[in-house]
Amino acid sequence: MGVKVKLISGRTVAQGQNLDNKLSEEYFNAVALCELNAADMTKIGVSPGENVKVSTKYGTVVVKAKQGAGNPEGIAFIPMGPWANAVVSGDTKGAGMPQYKGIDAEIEKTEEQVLQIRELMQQYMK
Amino acid sequence: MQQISLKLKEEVMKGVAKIPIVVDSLTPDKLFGKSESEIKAEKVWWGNRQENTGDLFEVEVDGEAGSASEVKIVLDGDLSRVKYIGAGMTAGEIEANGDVDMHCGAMMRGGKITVHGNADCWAGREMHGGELLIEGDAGANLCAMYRGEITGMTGGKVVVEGDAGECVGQYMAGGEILIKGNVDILAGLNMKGGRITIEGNAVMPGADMTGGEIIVKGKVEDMIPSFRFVEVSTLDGAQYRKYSGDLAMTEKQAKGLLYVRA
Amino acid sequence: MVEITDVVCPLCGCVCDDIVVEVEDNRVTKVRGACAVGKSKLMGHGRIKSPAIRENGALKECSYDEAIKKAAEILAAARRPLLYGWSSTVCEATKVGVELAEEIGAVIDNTASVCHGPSVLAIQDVGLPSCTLGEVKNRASLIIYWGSNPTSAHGNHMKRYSYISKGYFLPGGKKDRKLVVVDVRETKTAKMADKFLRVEPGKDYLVFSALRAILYGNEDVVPDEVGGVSKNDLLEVASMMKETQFGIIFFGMGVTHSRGRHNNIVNAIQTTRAAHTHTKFNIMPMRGHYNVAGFNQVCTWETGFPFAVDLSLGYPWYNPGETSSTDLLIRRECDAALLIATDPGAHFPGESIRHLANIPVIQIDPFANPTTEFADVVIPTAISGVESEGSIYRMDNIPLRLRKLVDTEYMSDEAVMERILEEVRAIKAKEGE
Amino acid sequence: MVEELLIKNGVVYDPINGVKGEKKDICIRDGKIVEEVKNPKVIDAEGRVVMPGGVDIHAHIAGGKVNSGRLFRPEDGRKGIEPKTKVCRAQSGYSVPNTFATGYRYARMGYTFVMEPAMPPIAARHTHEELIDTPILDNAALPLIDNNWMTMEYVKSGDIDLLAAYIAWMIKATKGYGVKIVNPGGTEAWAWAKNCELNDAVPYFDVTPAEIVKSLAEANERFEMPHSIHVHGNMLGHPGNYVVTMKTFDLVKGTKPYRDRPVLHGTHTQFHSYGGTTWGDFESQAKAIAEYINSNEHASIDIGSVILGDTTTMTADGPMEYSLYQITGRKWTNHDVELETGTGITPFLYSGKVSVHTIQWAIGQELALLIKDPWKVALTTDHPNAGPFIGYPILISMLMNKRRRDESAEEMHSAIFDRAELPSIDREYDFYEIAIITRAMAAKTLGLAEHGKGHLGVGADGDVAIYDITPEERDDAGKIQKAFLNAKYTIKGGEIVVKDGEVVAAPQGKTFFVTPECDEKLMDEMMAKLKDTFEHYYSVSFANYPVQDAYVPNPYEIRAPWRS
Repeated sequence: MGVKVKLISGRTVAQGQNLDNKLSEEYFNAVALCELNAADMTKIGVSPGENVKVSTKYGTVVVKAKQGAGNPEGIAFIPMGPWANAVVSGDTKGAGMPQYKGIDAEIEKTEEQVLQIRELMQQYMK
Repeated sequence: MQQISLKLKEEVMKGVAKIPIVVDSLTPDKLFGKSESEIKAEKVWWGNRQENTGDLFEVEVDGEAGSASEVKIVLDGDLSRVKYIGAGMTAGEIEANGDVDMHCGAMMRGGKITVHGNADCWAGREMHGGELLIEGDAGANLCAMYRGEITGMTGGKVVVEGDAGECVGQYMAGGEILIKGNVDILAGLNMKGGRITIEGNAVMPGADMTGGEIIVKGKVEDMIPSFRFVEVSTLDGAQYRKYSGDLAMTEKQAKGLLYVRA
Repeated sequence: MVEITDVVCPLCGCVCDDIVVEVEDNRVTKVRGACAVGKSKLMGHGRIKSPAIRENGALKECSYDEAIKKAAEILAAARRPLLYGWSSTVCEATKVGVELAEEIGAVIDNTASVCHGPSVLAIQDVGLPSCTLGEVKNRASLIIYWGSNPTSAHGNHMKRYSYISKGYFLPGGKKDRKLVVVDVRETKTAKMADKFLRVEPGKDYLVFSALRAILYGNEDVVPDEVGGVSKNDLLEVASMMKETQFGIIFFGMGVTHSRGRHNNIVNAIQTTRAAHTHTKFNIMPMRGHYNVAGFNQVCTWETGFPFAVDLSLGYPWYNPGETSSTDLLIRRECDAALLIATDPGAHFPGESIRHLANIPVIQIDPFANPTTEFADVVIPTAISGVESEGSIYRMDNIPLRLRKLVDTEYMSDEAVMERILEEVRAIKAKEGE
Repeated sequence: MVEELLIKNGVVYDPINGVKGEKKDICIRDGKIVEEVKNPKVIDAEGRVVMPGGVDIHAHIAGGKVNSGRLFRPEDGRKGIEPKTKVCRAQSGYSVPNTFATGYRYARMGYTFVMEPAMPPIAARHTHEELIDTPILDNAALPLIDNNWMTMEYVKSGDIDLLAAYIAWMIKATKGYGVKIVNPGGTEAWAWAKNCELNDAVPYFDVTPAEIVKSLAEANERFEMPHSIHVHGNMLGHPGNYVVTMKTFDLVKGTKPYRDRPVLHGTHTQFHSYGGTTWGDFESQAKAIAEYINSNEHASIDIGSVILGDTTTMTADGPMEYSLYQITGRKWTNHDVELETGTGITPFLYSGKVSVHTIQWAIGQELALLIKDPWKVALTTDHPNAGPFIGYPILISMLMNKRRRDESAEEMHSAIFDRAELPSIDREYDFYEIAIITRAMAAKTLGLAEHGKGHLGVGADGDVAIYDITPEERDDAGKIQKAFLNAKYTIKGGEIVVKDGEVVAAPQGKTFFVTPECDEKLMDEMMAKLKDTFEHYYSVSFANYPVQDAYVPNPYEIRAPWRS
């Protein structure tokens, strides 16, 4: 069974280092992941490196689980990038700004594979 | 009475892109005294090009009008990308059958608009008078100000049968807003006059109020922490917790009143 | 080998301008003084080889002329085109962009739209008591990072300008300063703080209101706990704010991206104004890209408005929430898009990308990225600040000039924009006949 | 562009050449005024008023401060929107117009030169970038050099020569035109939320504003600078400040100018001519200031007259804008600039129903009317502080017509009758005097006359304004206002840029900048200290600081030799 969290997305050093290098494996490894608190990881029985499925009102995406040092229980962090954006809200509520942070999400362990960037983009082109 | 029927042609919104149409030129004030062919020739902006109203809408005119106040415009078709319906109108009536796009009733001074559906953001923006009835939900910034202004709605009456978005009545100085459903965050932000009544629930209402009153008949989530509880008072029979604020400003400025159902 | 000093870094809003690079046979081989992220940018990555046009699904290489012609045709025919990006290129390119937007009745918008756009809206509501970064370096004895994490996003910020730097009135550097961090997570930056406040996601607005009430002497109304922060902690931070001689709040997307958006920033600025009734207090957005501020400057002096400017009616109309890229795409308003020096494919919400993927898209960028996957015309350009020079504005709006470090065969962003504008005018002239 | 142009049958007002409303032909070849032309394009002025292109001595039209004003006032932006035309870019803004509107609207009023009077040195590139995008107008900008740490340190040590070397470097590095002073010492104090009066010590630097003004005047005259120091003194906008104003002017009475010009220009003097002790007993002291100017030769002023309505106030005088914001509670932007200066911006509404505003409205006009010699006065609104520049035609019609002034006064707060002089003043300007305060005086005071601005003598720039009014119609205030708002013709460098009030061409203007030439040894000594200052305290490197030539695409250099 999944755990309910508030989902945050944002910049990291590794993400920034690969800004101009997004089709690379380095970028994939830097960004296609979800930082969770240790307790939350135990709840869903996932260990670092295994895949988790992140579901919100706006979509679903599979990323690798990572233990986030600073993450309090109930808060998940995905680095800014296409994987995070597959599940954030585009509703700007008349302010022009999507909601990239503080989204209600459910996270569960999964055997599904993490999509590569090309596969992610293909989904939108349907 | 005269009725002008404008039905948006289907093909207009059929493309991959749904490009908005700006119809502030199609109000009772502006169409009064015009023949059907003159109305068809009225220019409206569709994206970055001007088109004849008659090329985008099927136009029918019934009856005679002695003044703009005797003109009723009925809009049909997919209106979800038709902006500025009734903007700046001073008299007459507009009825929109369906969801309408942004700025419906913006700068309105008189007359009545009825929306049989939802209204997108900025409905009733900087409204000065008249009536606006939205039977569905209203988007964000209902009856708010334009960016940078310090006055929003100054007069008139607005009723929303459904829910409303963020910042209802921001910088409101006068008039009345009734929301029968729930409102998103910060209803009555910077409010300085007038009244907002919310029959459903509200989140963080009344922030930076300096005047006017907000009545919440449902529950308040995330109450602004800078309001002062005054007393339990009775409004038409029901008990309310009365707060003054917003004391995130100086005591002198914080003259707003917030009533929350006890 | 040539050593070039005082190089201006074309990465983040810090725009460090004391970088030293070594160039050997027209390649940057060494970088000194930049942060990890800036260094990676200056050292360079794989490039788009050639201009290309998508033909039945696949990108087919072509000449600059063919790509530019195709781009011009798409834009001239469009009824609601969007010109988006502009934050990682120079002001000279932006100027041509604004002129093109006027010419074709487009909406022009930059990445502030999904970054510090809310900060701009807030400034339009209450203004911005602020300063240049050198003021912080020389005077600020209290530094507050609120919803911003420089250790990840602005590598040299603390070292050059704030907590760790030495200044005229603070020769001891961090020994003479206090650091407060407010965030939903205990970031690396938070770990350095003298005081860390962990706020619940989406509750920043409430915390600001409580702080203001305290700073205005209305602390009696503040409850014992606000947004996950105890009243005692708020009282402590408030008194730190009152006691400093010069305080500064640096805020980031932690506040602009969460519930409340621009109104969080309004409240942050109102908090600064409240603190200013006791002492000197300023506030500054941690702008992301090195020239995100520059676009807002140019767009403001040329159109009167800083971003999300709709020129479809011939005159500028500005209304983020309506004329901003995310709304235009999610509402499926656009029928064509020119994307320059940006990557919506990676940074826009999925819903927006879905529409982009279904309309003609022109991409102008030195590097292939997710956007390239659905772009219909791809035009590679020189890397500003490495292969071409030009004007940019730092996060505190200090204007600087990027340097050219190496030669290139690639056209500059400015040159490509100039050629597209020419072609568009030629097409319009024909239509006129 | 037309090679040759002949303007005939105009009634010409060209004060610098003593031409007082004579029917006179004006010949232009290759952009310059000449004796005669062979086969010119002919404009028949049909007896209309003809003047040199207008010269504005002080208007905030370009740079970070102006742009912050635009950025935070979309509500002002939407007031002035106009679609693009074949010639013109899209326009927006009323009190803070976009750069294109700024150029077009000035040109339509017959102006061809504007001085941007407050350029923060570290942001000089920004000012120049906006000037490049300001069409038609020739321009120049004054760097702020009074609150700079280096300035104050040299003032303290009394090294006037080194101070001169520093301002020489600053003016060169910023492609600037002269020395601007704004609330000397007070703006540095504002970095600590404090302010300074004329004889207070500046926190940590222990020099006084008085010493800063005196030293900068001395340093400025070390060179053959075209312009004197340009001074916005302490205590702007405070009741009773007229005393400070006269004391400030007195500081430089003994300073010798290098040529026949004042040693100090006191700008937007309306804001500095206040009597009373509070807003309660606030009153006009324009009379005292005017008498001072009448009885002294070392100081000139511009009036900074109020235009009623909403505007955007902006100045490097940070503390002043803060107190203004405290009065209105409206939005407030502040921008402290490291080691140099600051900025404050806040919207403001001047209402004829408010006693203080009414008196302010009177003071600007009183200064123009009570100062006997128009060569000592320039017409300004300190755009946009006392009102936008497009209000000039209103002011002109007021100065030329007492009846119009009286009618306006009747509509306003009664304070104008008991706490201002205006209703009791009968003087009316004539076209010749108007030509002086809108062109000739500014051109002379800025030292631009010998470089072709502000007059129609042979060799001058072919900048001409033809107004749709004849000398006989001088009593028609309404027509005067209309005529000066939309010129019949504006000719810039021999090219017709405005015809019948419409912009028909928008060429790029020239940027005038001064190169003070300083003794090498002094320069080296100063440079050692300067580089150390950059090394330790600036947030940008020395090498990236000076404005590159790319930012002055159409330069006009004026060399200012050292006076040995």
